[in-house]
Amino acid sequence: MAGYGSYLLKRLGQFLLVVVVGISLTFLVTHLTPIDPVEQTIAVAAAFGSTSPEAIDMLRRSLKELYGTEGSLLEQYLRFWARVAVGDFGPSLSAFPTPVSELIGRALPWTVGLLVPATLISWLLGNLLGGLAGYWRESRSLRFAGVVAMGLHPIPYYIVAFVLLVLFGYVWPVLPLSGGHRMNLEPGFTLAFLSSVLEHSILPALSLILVGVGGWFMGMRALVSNVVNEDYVVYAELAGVDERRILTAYVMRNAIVPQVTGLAMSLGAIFNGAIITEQVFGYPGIGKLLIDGVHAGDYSLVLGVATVSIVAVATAVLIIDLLYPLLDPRVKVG
Amino acid sequence: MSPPLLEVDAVSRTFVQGGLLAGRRIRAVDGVSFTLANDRPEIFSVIGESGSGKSTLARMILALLPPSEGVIRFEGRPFSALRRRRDRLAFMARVQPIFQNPFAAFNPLKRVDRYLFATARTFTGATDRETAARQVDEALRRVGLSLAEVGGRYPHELSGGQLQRVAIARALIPGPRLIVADEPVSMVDASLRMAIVNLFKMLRDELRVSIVYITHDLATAYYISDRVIVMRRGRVVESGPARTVLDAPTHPYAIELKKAVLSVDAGPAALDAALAAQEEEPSIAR
Amino acid sequence: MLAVVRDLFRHHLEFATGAILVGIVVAMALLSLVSPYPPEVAWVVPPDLPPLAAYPMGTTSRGQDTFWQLTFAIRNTLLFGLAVALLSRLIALLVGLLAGYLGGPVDRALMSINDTFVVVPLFPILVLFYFVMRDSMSWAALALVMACLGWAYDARLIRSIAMSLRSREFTETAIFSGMTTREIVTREHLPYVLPIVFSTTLNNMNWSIGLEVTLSVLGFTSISTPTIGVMIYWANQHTALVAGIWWWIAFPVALVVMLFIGLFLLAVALNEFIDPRSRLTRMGGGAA
Amino acid sequence: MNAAATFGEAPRPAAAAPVVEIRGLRAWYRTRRFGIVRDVRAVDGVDLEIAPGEIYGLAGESSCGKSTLVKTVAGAVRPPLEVLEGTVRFRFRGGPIELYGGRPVDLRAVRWKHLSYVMQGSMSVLNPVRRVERSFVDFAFRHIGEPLPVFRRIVEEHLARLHLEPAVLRAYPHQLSGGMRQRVTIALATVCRPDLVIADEPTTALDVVVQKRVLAMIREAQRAIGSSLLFVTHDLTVHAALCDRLGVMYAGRLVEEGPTRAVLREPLHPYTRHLVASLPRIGDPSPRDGLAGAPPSLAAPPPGCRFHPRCPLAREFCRTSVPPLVPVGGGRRVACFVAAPETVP
Repeated sequence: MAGYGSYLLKRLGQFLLVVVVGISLTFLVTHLTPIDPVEQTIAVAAAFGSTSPEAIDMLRRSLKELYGTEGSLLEQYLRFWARVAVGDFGPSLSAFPTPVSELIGRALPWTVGLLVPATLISWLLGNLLGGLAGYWRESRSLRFAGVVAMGLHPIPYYIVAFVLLVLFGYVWPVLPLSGGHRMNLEPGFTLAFLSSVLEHSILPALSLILVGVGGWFMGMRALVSNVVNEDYVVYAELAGVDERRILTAYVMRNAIVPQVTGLAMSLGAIFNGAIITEQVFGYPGIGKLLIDGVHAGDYSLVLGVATVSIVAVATAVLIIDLLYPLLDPRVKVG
Repeated sequence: MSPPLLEVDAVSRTFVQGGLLAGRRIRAVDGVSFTLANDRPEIFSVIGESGSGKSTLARMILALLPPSEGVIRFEGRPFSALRRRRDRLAFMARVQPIFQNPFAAFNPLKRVDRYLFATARTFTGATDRETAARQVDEALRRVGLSLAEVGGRYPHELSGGQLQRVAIARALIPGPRLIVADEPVSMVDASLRMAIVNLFKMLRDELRVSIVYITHDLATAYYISDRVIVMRRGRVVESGPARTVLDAPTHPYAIELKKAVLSVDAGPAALDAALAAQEEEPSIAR
Repeated sequence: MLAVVRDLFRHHLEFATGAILVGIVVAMALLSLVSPYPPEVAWVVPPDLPPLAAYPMGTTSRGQDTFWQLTFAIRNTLLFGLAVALLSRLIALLVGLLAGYLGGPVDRALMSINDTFVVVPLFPILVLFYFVMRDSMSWAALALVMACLGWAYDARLIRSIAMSLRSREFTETAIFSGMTTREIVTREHLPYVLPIVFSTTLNNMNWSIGLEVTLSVLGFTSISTPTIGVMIYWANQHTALVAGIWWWIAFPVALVVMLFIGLFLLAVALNEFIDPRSRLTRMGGGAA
Repeated sequence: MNAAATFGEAPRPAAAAPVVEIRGLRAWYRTRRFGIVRDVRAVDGVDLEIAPGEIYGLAGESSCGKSTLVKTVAGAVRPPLEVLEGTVRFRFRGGPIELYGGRPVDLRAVRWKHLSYVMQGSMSVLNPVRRVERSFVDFAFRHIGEPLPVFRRIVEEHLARLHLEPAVLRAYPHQLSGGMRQRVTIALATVCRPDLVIADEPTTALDVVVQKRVLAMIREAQRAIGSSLLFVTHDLTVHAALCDRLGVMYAGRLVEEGPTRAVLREPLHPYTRHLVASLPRIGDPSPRDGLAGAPPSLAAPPPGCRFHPRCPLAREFCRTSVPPLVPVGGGRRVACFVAAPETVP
């Protein structure tokens, strides 16, 4: 099993690199700008005027410590990491004094609940349709599905979400347009609450799926149209193996392998889509939290969400990478 | 006594296979030595099967790949001295390669005479197009072609045999002293093969060019070589004059290799003894 | 060259549709040069008029002619997309060629950094960048940051081509023909690298314009200069939809969607057409 | 196949009716791409028969059409390849079948039970992401008609015949060496004891030592199950060692055919004569020379006898008319006006 060990090590190394580089980027962005982030934030907070003076002082002290400009850049960087490593981003300005980590803790499950199923559905649907379209090149319906998927794919998430909002808002108002669940429901694992959550997540999920499917469709169709000419597929056809068996066990099974890496590689982009989709539908995930944080000038919240986003995506990528050997024995068994 | 044309002195090459951490060190070439004389051009064959290291050795002699251990000297000058472009050009003016697959050795999107004229411009100092064209045409005639026939053509418009002749012509333009041919005829049809093999004989006899001939085909090696070495897993297992080594090999591997060569004159009996030989099968990698 | 374009139009449906769509968008962008109204000025026409003869695309609540405003918006969006795409090509080419040609530890180091940039979600970082820059956020700064973050995916494509070229035997024939490294890279290898650079440029424009629209709609860019995203932002600010002034949003959305699909189809078609293998078959060099 | 038959000498139909008959076969590659139309006349009128239990060798150099002929016999005809004329008739134990004769034939029932195939790129014919035993189950289980444990035993017995241990079944293809993967493919192609096995350059990529062992195993497996074998390679030395009868193809047509030893000892057609003469032999340094010119393009083949531009014996009529493939006694056929003067127009 030596192969798997070294593979595991490499993927862990990559995970750590993503987290370190990602978070360093956020540190860099905040510190390379001409304006002193702390004063700038205080100015914005004062502009909103919604917080008491001692809240401002507490925030200044916390911000000074978190991203204070004293000491060398390295000292600031290390202090920054000390706080970030334990997820302590200080108190949130807009929801003072609740700490940022608590706000994120409440919002993250919503984003994960929306993103994971939506991504899986669009990945599976896209690969299935793309695989079929690649294998049966002549079929009209699959070709039509392809045109639709390809048509939707280049359009950014915001516009598809916006069009859905208009469609279900004005033309066919059957679905809730915003929020995570009906207001008067007590959050808990009751049927009513869960069904309401489901109902509210349909439109954002649909928006993510519509854009995502096209990419997987085209990727899989191209992969399948290559795999179909591979020796082991031609050989199976020459052996009169049942066509459905060839499609699944030989063609799709081999073509799907690079799509797993593809999924890991595109999670960052899908996450971007989720943020904006949450905003359009008012879905209470960390995406909406991020954008509300910006509007409220809540510096530590924005920084906290940016950092958590990076760690969350990196973790998801690591999980997918660890599942990859299950599909491709050439990695696991060395 | 002038220094030998080529000295390969206890040369080895190791590769690290696999990732950064679990890398396995593989000795592709292990302590190979031989010398080509300066005054007497000869065809020196390196015989071996896949994985024997013969191609790695060829790339080291062409200074495309530095040896991990040992020294290679061309006309007395070690390869380590080939730093500056001027030195490398001087080396390339006297040592030229012929590759196995002619279609891979030419850029499919460019006309074949691009390389011919570039070689002429660089190595014979032909300034204007006419002198370059004359030199190119002269080299092509030596291999049975002409600039009129080949000029302006794309690689896919020529057959494997024709393209390999163009490759040889290109190598002849600088007037080299040594040609390193890595399995030059294995991709060429059997019926055309002999024409090109005879070409190598002509290079040795008329143009006094020495040739390092890399092959897995014992019959062709027997036909054209003066001296041979037989390689197995990076090591030289047998060496000496071609006729003596190939007529009566002494090393067990060389013997088995010769026995395995099928002949068009033999009959079905040739296969009878094949299964008796000791099974040398690598176990399944766990 | 004309024959190639004619050939492309005749045989390639995607190219034709893509070219027409992008053509319309570029035409609109060029019209901005002859616009009777300067872009930033408001209240030059009666507001909230639905599309009719005088104003084919109606007028906005800020008293601007939607049509002429749109010409400026699409021009700026196109220029922004092009700027980011070209800037990121430089980095993608540098990283891709270096990693591909040098290989070994350099390649491994560059590629692990590269994969990081592919995986890291860029939107939150851009939002953070806006948050910190606020009103001193300029389009140039945004373009620079996006270019520095958006090269990774294409660098890997370029690297794989460079790597295969380095090990191809005709590279060694070129070396032994006395060609300099510069000559080999520009004359022998470029025809293989160009298709990827070209099609990734188009795809990168789609990516950068998509991000610009998304950021601007949220107000996270300098909303004084009109771009497609900014136009939609102002429409939202004036709750155009609720007020029934649908045309203020419909036309920018429609036009930018045309641009996305057009660029995408062009990239797909060009990639297939310039790809050396298909060029070879057209030269009659297909396998016998 | 009755379960009782052990793996001794297999029961074969007594009559020597040919297992496969090819009559006037013409198969071309017709391509239209970006407005360029190109016809490659890969197989241009071939007549051929293979007797039960016979190893028929098909020789010829690159672009002579032998791989295309194999594709048509194996029923693997897909655009741009089209069969214009001629038929391929099989006489299997399951009854006669005619391809390209008119009504389309569903070969599925015949594939692997009566007709199997060993491919050229046999290094990559096994599904890389599944264990080797999956391929045996997919390809042969439905034909053997035994419950799984019995089926596995039959397969293991058959693998032993090719000197492969049962553990091979649990391995993935990338874990096996080139030689082992080749023998697994041969075992796969012969486990159902088909009437005809087609082998397209199966040992070309192997080293000389491994190749000789694999050829010996192919012959041993063929003798044990008694199937006919159509063995295609450009290497005449392999034909000399393995094949009972030999057919030589040039530019899409059979130019000579007969018992292997006779054809190689006294070749009648000038092309065959040159092929044999041009092969270097260990121990015989006498000078040999290559053939002038280059193989003709099958997109625009030369008129009349397609070998005439390179033929030392070419006469005037060789340029204008096509020499028919006629029997010349001793089970031999040749297509040459000089070798068979009675055919001169």
